[in-house]
Parts: sequence; structure tokens; C-alpha cells
Amino acid sequence: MAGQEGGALDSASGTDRPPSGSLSFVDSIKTDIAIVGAGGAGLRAALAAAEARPDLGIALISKVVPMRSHTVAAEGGAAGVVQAHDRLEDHFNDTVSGGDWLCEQDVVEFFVRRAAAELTQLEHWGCPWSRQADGRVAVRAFGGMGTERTWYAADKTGFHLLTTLFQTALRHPGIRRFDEHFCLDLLVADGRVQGVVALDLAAGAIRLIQAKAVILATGGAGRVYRFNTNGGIVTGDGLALAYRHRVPLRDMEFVQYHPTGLPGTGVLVTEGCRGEGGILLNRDGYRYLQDYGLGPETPIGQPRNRTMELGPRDRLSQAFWFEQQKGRTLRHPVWGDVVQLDLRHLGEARIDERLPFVRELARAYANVDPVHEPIPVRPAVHYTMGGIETDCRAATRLPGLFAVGECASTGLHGANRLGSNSLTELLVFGRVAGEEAAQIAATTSLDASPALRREADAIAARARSLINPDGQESVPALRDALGEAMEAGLGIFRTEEGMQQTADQIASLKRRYRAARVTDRSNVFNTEWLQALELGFLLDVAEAMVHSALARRESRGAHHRLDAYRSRDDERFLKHTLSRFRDDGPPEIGHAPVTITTSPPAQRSYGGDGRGSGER
Amino acid sequence: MNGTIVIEVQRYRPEQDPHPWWQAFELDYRPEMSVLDALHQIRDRHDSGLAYRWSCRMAICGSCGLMVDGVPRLGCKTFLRDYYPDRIRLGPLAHFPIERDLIVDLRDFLDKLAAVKPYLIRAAQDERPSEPRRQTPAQLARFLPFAQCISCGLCYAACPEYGLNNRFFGPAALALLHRYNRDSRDQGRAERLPTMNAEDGVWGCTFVGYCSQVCPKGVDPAAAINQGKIVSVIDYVRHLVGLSPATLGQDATQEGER
Amino acid sequence: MSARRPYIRPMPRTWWLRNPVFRRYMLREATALFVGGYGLVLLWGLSALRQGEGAWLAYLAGLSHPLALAFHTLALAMALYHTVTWFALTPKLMPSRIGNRPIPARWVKAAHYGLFALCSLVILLLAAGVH
Amino acid sequence: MKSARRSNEPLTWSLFAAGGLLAAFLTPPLLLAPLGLLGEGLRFERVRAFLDHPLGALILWALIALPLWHAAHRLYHGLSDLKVGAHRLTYALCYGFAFLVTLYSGYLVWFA
Repeated sequence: MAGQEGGALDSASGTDRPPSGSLSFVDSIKTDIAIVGAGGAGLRAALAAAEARPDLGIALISKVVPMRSHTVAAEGGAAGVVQAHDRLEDHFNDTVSGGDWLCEQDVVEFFVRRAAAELTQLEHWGCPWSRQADGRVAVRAFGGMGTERTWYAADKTGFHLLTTLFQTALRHPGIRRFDEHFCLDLLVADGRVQGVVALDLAAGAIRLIQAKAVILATGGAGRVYRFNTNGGIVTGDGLALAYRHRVPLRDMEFVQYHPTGLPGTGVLVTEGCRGEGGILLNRDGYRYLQDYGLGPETPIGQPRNRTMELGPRDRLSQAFWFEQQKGRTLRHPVWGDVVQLDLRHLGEARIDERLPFVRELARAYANVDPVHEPIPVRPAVHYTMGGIETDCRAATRLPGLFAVGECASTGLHGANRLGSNSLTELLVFGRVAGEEAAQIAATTSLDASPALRREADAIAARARSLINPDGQESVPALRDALGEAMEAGLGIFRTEEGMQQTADQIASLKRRYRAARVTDRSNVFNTEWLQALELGFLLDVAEAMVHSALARRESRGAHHRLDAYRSRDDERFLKHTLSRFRDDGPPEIGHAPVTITTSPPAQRSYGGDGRGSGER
Repeated sequence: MNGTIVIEVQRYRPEQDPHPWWQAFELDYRPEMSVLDALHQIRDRHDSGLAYRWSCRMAICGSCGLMVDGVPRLGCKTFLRDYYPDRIRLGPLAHFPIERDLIVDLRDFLDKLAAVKPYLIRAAQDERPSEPRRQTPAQLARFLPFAQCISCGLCYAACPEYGLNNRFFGPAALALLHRYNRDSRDQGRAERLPTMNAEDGVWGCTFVGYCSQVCPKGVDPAAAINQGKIVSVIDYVRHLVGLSPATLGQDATQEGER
Repeated sequence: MSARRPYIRPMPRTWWLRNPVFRRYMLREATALFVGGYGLVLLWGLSALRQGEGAWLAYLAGLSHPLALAFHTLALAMALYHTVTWFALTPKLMPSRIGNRPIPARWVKAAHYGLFALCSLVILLLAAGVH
Repeated sequence: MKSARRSNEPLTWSLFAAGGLLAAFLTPPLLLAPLGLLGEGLRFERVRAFLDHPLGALILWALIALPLWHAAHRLYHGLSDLKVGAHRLTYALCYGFAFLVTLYSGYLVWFA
């Protein structure tokens, strides 16, 4: 590949040496910016940094090949105001009310202003956005949005977005990829982050990657639950990495259930289905959403924004739960309780044009062709609304450390994320993080600190100590028990008692984890060890979630309680939850104020009560 | 209906085994189980050391490619019911070096994807960078099928020409090249021509066509490559008569905007 | 430091025997021997034609020899396989569209077979002596 | 992937493709003709007259030479697939033979 830019983004293979039989060796690399996670957010940050300062060294560290990152599975689209009749303040209001007023309103304002520009940038980089007949970008309706403003690439928006970012990143020689490198820990010294320590999964080598700034972009933690739409890699790594260094996690109690996952597998069926006019039916063929404040019923094939099937995800998932309680869901022998997502009235041509992937998935994983039959669906854990607390510039409280994407809590989503805001989020804040990190890299110098080297050795040894063939506890069993505990106590509806039980179970699982059995001592792709490391991260994140939830004695957005705290309590809880890690015992829970600029808390209303936010 | 099924898995542990070998596992069978589910069951209940890649389990991340009875397939989209009650043999993707068990070294493949300049190349700065460019649905349709590649590597495992000569750029990389050449927004065809024209570019292909059969996303790399041969022939003739290839970039644009 | 020791599988000469797709591919490639072989038969005929009527008649007689007939029968089967595979691949090579809609591959294929029938008819009529 | 040297295959491939196309349409009926259908059409004078017409001559030349290029191409790649012989040698033999047949049949058609 002589003379081609393509060769620049090579994976780190040049340092391979003959086997030494020991993992404690630490290989050291110096760079300007280290980015952990190479999904949409990490890649966007890398691109922004490389464009701002082409001379910078950027280490792009991912535990998988970037194209495997879970951004790839996003289907529906990315929100950004582009239609002439749409307004930024409508997008703002939809987002803030969708988040049940727990959003940082200055952040939302910043976000809606930059959204369309970022999506346009993607267009200029080659993203195959779906188009209108005249060649302009098409937009579709999405839940909780008052107007059609969701840009989409059929129903593979995340895939195309990730592909475009990845391939564009190949142009930049400054971006050096560390594929299949698992980040074990952050290096923190002198009150600031100094780099990361990563395990090269293929070579079995541990590398110290010293950097002036570190950006965490590792995605969410959906895998703390058993039934979820997330890939196996979504294990909350970045959340735990920051958390263990006492960086607070914010609003972790808010976990989004997507109302339409395929039963059995949890495979995602996009909200775009409902945006295109799909309807939800209970066992009687009745559109039950009208019973839950989302009506009046709209005519089939004429979806109305913020009404019925286009309500927000928290409301739709809650409605499913009530239907289930009333015995009005369908009971499937293998899958359990389901409702039906009916697309048949859209017709084959439209389904094939707008929702081809959904058709493929429904056929493969539910044995149903949506052209001829309704798709069985049920809510599945989908998105971690909370995350590493950052400001509007993606910076965390730890100097030099940034967080972006699903692992971050910029404050954009509040208590409930609107579908199609998160793909845009990772572009808007990925860029900000990259630019900010580039700034820092310009004004900071790396010192050769032997202390860092010693710290890296200690990290390697700690990780290595997990390998314990004599352990009594099975890692898969602990993982499954965690998933079940989270579903039991921290599902769509919660009670004090249930949450406390889950908290106790997690504490017990954390104790048992210390005796986890890892028998494989080998170095090359030791996936047994990797799973155990990931489980450690999952347990810490789950603990933050349940204790944050216990502390929120109200119901808001995705956090709904069935005990004495069934309604929103702005007086006591119009504030963020901050969860701080403690070595010995549950996290310390604190609170932080919510930034309100122009939209004071109000009644959240959809359907006939809400109309479109633009009509208010 | 729910019995057991025997799955044979090819194992190779580089620190222990001189060669790959086969190991059989008897698993609980359920008709909805995928090959990936079977691998999970083996790892969780029988042998925690079994190594394989996976993530999305919905046929979009491209991690879990492997050989199922000698055929390249995605583990998450292959179902045991299509084989039951026969035993199934699972091996690592053909033609790639085996790292361990079902994990292969894909670096050569990934390097090739990067080498075809898979990004929009423009002759000049865009006049209106703050506005999306127009592209009609027809223009979109010209390249969209070739933009569906999930880089799973199945087509390389299906391609004997790559197996015989790994300098050949191979199906996915050349399909990706074709995808950008056919994009109405791209003007970089001339820059990609040397890759196509090379001995190991489109001319490394003998149109076996198996790549297109195994592609889980319907990309049809064989069509892409063989359409590329025609482009390369035209460029060859132009080269012989002394025409500059630089003008081809514009041709591509005009063609796209017809 | 690396513990990697990637195992590279050999590609035996018999790789194509393992998969029916590859066996059909090799058969397709082998049709070329007969297509080319028939070219040589024609070359022989051309040379006979140039040598005069006697040589030409000998050539025609040679074609009636059982061995020649056997070759022709086998070659015909192979040539038909060549035709079938060739027509199957051609639509991929030339994706055509009418306006925004691609022409379905089976139309292209059907057109090929139509033309093939026409060619066959013309040749057979010519061979039978029709003007 | 170190060098992107231009391949000369466009030349041989074009001849291969032309031969393949011709063979796909014409070889089966041509093969049928001698199989019991040796009719009036193959009378010496008639065929000779066909050859004497420039167009007929061209057709005959193409019918002989192009399928040989087609065969040479597939044979060369097939031998590579079977890992038989050195590439340069098989290349020279396959395409060299097609070239010689092209020359000889051309001579017979136009100059003999």
C-alpha cells in the first residue's frame, strides 16, 4: 500500500515480539490524545482532534475492531432541525419535556443548535442519508418529537454513520488504531489523567499508553440486564473506569427500556417502524396506548407526532407493563408476554425501502415476515441515560479526562432520552471532546515518569490476579444472577423493597466475584479472563444504578415507582443524582442542581393533551 | 422436539497446540438457537476457554463469521434447526491465519479495506459546506447495495483466489472501492484506478462468484469487481491512446448525475 | 512481547473438491477446453477447405468418425454448460436500468436465451442448406 | 499490495470475454451441425464461397481465434487454481498457443 493514506490507520502490530510467557511486561507508548472506544463518539472525537491539529498523535483504543462497536446497531435515525417549518426551540422543548425536565437546558440548547450542522458534516463525508425525490435529505417522525426531524439511512442509520466516520478517519495519518485492546485502567497522577493501561487481546501484551488527554467513549452498560437490545460488548467499561477513580456518575437510575425488542433475543426493532406508521396492538387487536394518556387513537397509516405510537419510550414501555398486569398481552410459549407491532398496512414496497433491516431481523429472529404478519415485541433494556458527569464541553471533574456518547452524562437526556437524539449527541459532543482534548494536548507536556510505569505494573498485576483457577464462583453464573437481579428490582417499575433486594444481591455478587474462577492462563485472546474483567465493571455500574435509584424517592421519566413515590416531586428531586465510588461498600450518593434556562418544569403531556410542542 | 445436538468445534491454542484439532460437544437443543447461542452454551457450561468473537447478535456488527460445515456464515444468523439432528462442524473462517480457536487474524483484510481510499474524494472545496448536497434516490440506489458491507470477512473465506494469493485485494475491498466510485458525490475514481488496474486488483478475480452467495448483506462483490473490470479495460484503452485518466473522475460524476 | 503464533492453513491443490460450488466452478472453467478444442476442429476444417474439395470431404468424413462424434457429443454438453453459466453471469457484469428502475436480471437472461435460440436456428438452417 | 503495477490483463480478458460471448451463442449450434445434420449447407463450393466473402472470412477467423483466447485464458487461470507449473511458463504456453492459432488461421483465411 505504498504511498496510500490508507496505510496510516494501521493497527498496532509492529511491536510484536517472541513470546516471553509472562504478562507483566509493560510496553510503553506516548501519544497526545488517547481515546478509549472507537464507536461513533470515539471516531468523531478522533476526527475532530485530527482536523484541529493534524500533527497530533491520537491513539484510538477499542476492545473490538471499530466497525463492531455498538453504534453499528442503531437503526432509526439522528435528530436535527432541517425542515423550514421546524424550529430549534421546538427540538429543545421536545427534548426537555421528553427528559421530564431533568435535562441541563444549556446543554440542550447547545446541542440543538449544532445538531443539523453535524448531520450535514456527515453528509459531506459520504453518509448515504435517505433522500426525497428532489435529492434533499429526508426526515421521519420519531417518538416524542413534535415534528419530523429525524434524519435516517433506511433503518441502518447507526451502521452507515459508523461506517462513514470510520472510513473518513482512514484519511488521517495521526490516528493510530489499537484494535482489540481492552482498557484495564486509567493512569491518574498529580491530580490529572496521564493515560491508560490496555491489554492487547491478541498478543497478550499490556501497554502503557501515556497521553495528555483521555477521552472515554465506551458506550453504555445495557449488559447489566439480561434482556436487552445491546451487543455483548456493551459492558459499561468506561463508566466503571472513571467511577473507580472517583469521577461521579450522574443520573444512573435512568435506564431506558425500548418498547419494541424482539422477544427471546432482545434484538432491536426500530422506533422508525412507528415513525413510518406502524401500530401497537394487544391480544385483542386493540391499540392500547390510547388508554395511557397517549390518545386519542389516530387513523391507521396517519401517525401524528407525540401521539399514540409516537409517544416517548418511557410511556410506551410503562403501558406494556400495565397491559401485562391486566392480562391483555399475548402469551407465547417460548417468548413469554408480547404485544404486536403491525406494519402490514405500510405495504411491501415501503417496508423494503424504509425498513428492510427490520424485515430481515423479524424473519430471522422471530420467524415472521412483517409484510404479512405483525411482529411480536416487548420492552427491552436499551440505553443508559446516566453516565460520567461532564460539562457542556464534555469535560469531567478529573482534569484531562473527557467522556462522550452513551458513557457520558452531558445532561442532554434528563430522565428519558428521546429516540434519535443520541446519534446526534455523539456527533455534537464527540466533536467538542476532540477539539477540547486537542487544545489541552497543545498546552500540556508529557513527562517520563517512572512512577507511571510502576503504577502500570501494579494495574497489570491487579488484572492478572483475577486469573484464579481455584476460584469457586462461575463467572457466567454471576453474570446471569446480576442480570436477573437488575430485572427484578430495577425494571420498568420499581419499589423500595425490590430495589433494596437488588442492592443486597449486588453487594453479595460483588463479594462472590472476588472468588471468581478463571482457569485460562494463556495470553492470546484469553476471553475467559476478559469476561471476568468485564463482569467487574458491570457489577460496579449496577451498584451505582441501584443506589442512585434508591435515593430518588419520586417518579420521573424512566424511573417510575409503585410505592409511596408514584409522582414527580420537583420540590425535592428536581436535581441530578451523583454516585461516587467507595472501596468498601455502596457508593456515596449526592445531588447536583439542574440548569433551567427557559423551560420551567411543567406537566408532561402527549396525545390530545400535548399536541405538537410546536403548536403550543 | 428438544433433544441434544452434537457440535464439533475446531480448536487451536497457540501456546499449547501444534495444530488445530476437533472437539465434540453435546448440547441441549432448542429450535430457536443460533450457532452463536450454541457457542455461548459451550463456553458457559463445557469449556470456558473456547475463544470466539461476537457482539451484536443481530447480523450487523460482523464479528461472528465462521465456517459452518465448511460454508462461511455469521454465527448469529445461522440456526441449529437447519441442521438438526445432524452434527455441525464449526471452524474458523477459511484463508485467514488462525489466532486461536475460532478467532482469525483479519488485519490483512482490514488493511485492504483501508487501502482502496474508501471515502469521498472531491476535486475542490465544496461551495456550500453548511448545506447537505443533493442526491436523488436514483443516484443513491446506484451505490447503496455496495455500501451494505459489514466487513465480516465471509467473502474472503469464500474466495479461493484470495486463499491462493493473499496479495489479491479481494471481494469486500473491491466492492467498497466500487461503492465510492458509484457515488454521485465522489470525484476520486482516477485516484482509485491504479488499485483496480493492478494485477492484484480487479484482475485477481476469476469470477468464482461464491463471495456473492455467502454475503449476509447481499452486497454482490462479484458484480462489483467484474463491473470494475470493464472500467479497467476502458482505462487501459485510454491509456494506450494517451488519454489522461484524470478526466475519468468527471465522467463518473456525470454518469451519476444523469 | 507477543504470545501469538498464528496458524496458517495450507491450501491443497485439491481445494476445489471440498465444496460443490467450487466443483461447479472448475467444471465451468473446464468447458473452455472443449470450446477451444472445437476452435481447433474448425481450424482443421479451414485448412482442409484451403487444400481443396478432396481434403474438405475427408474432413467431413473425419467428423463422422465415432471418435469425432463422441467428442462432439461431449463438447456439446460442455458448450451448453458454458452457455448456461455465461448467461447467468452476464447480468451481473452489465447492470442496466430503465430510468430509475433496474432491469431485473431474469429479463436480461431471458433476452440472452432468446437471442441464443435465434442464432441456433440460423446456423442450423444454414448448415441444412437453406439460403 | 506493495506495487500497483498496471496489469495487461485488460487485453487478454477482452479477448477471453469476446470468445466466451461468441462461444455461448454459437458453439452449441455449431456443434450440433455435424451431429447428423451435415446437410447441403456444408457443400464445398458453398463453404468456399462463404470464405471468399470478406465478411464470411472475418466470421470464420473470429470463430476460430476468439474461442482459443477464451480457452487460453481459462486454462491459464485454471492451472494457477490447481497450482500447476510456473506462472510465466503456463502464461507463455497458453496465450502463446492462442496467438499462434490466431496468426495461422488469419493466414489461412486471408492469404492462403
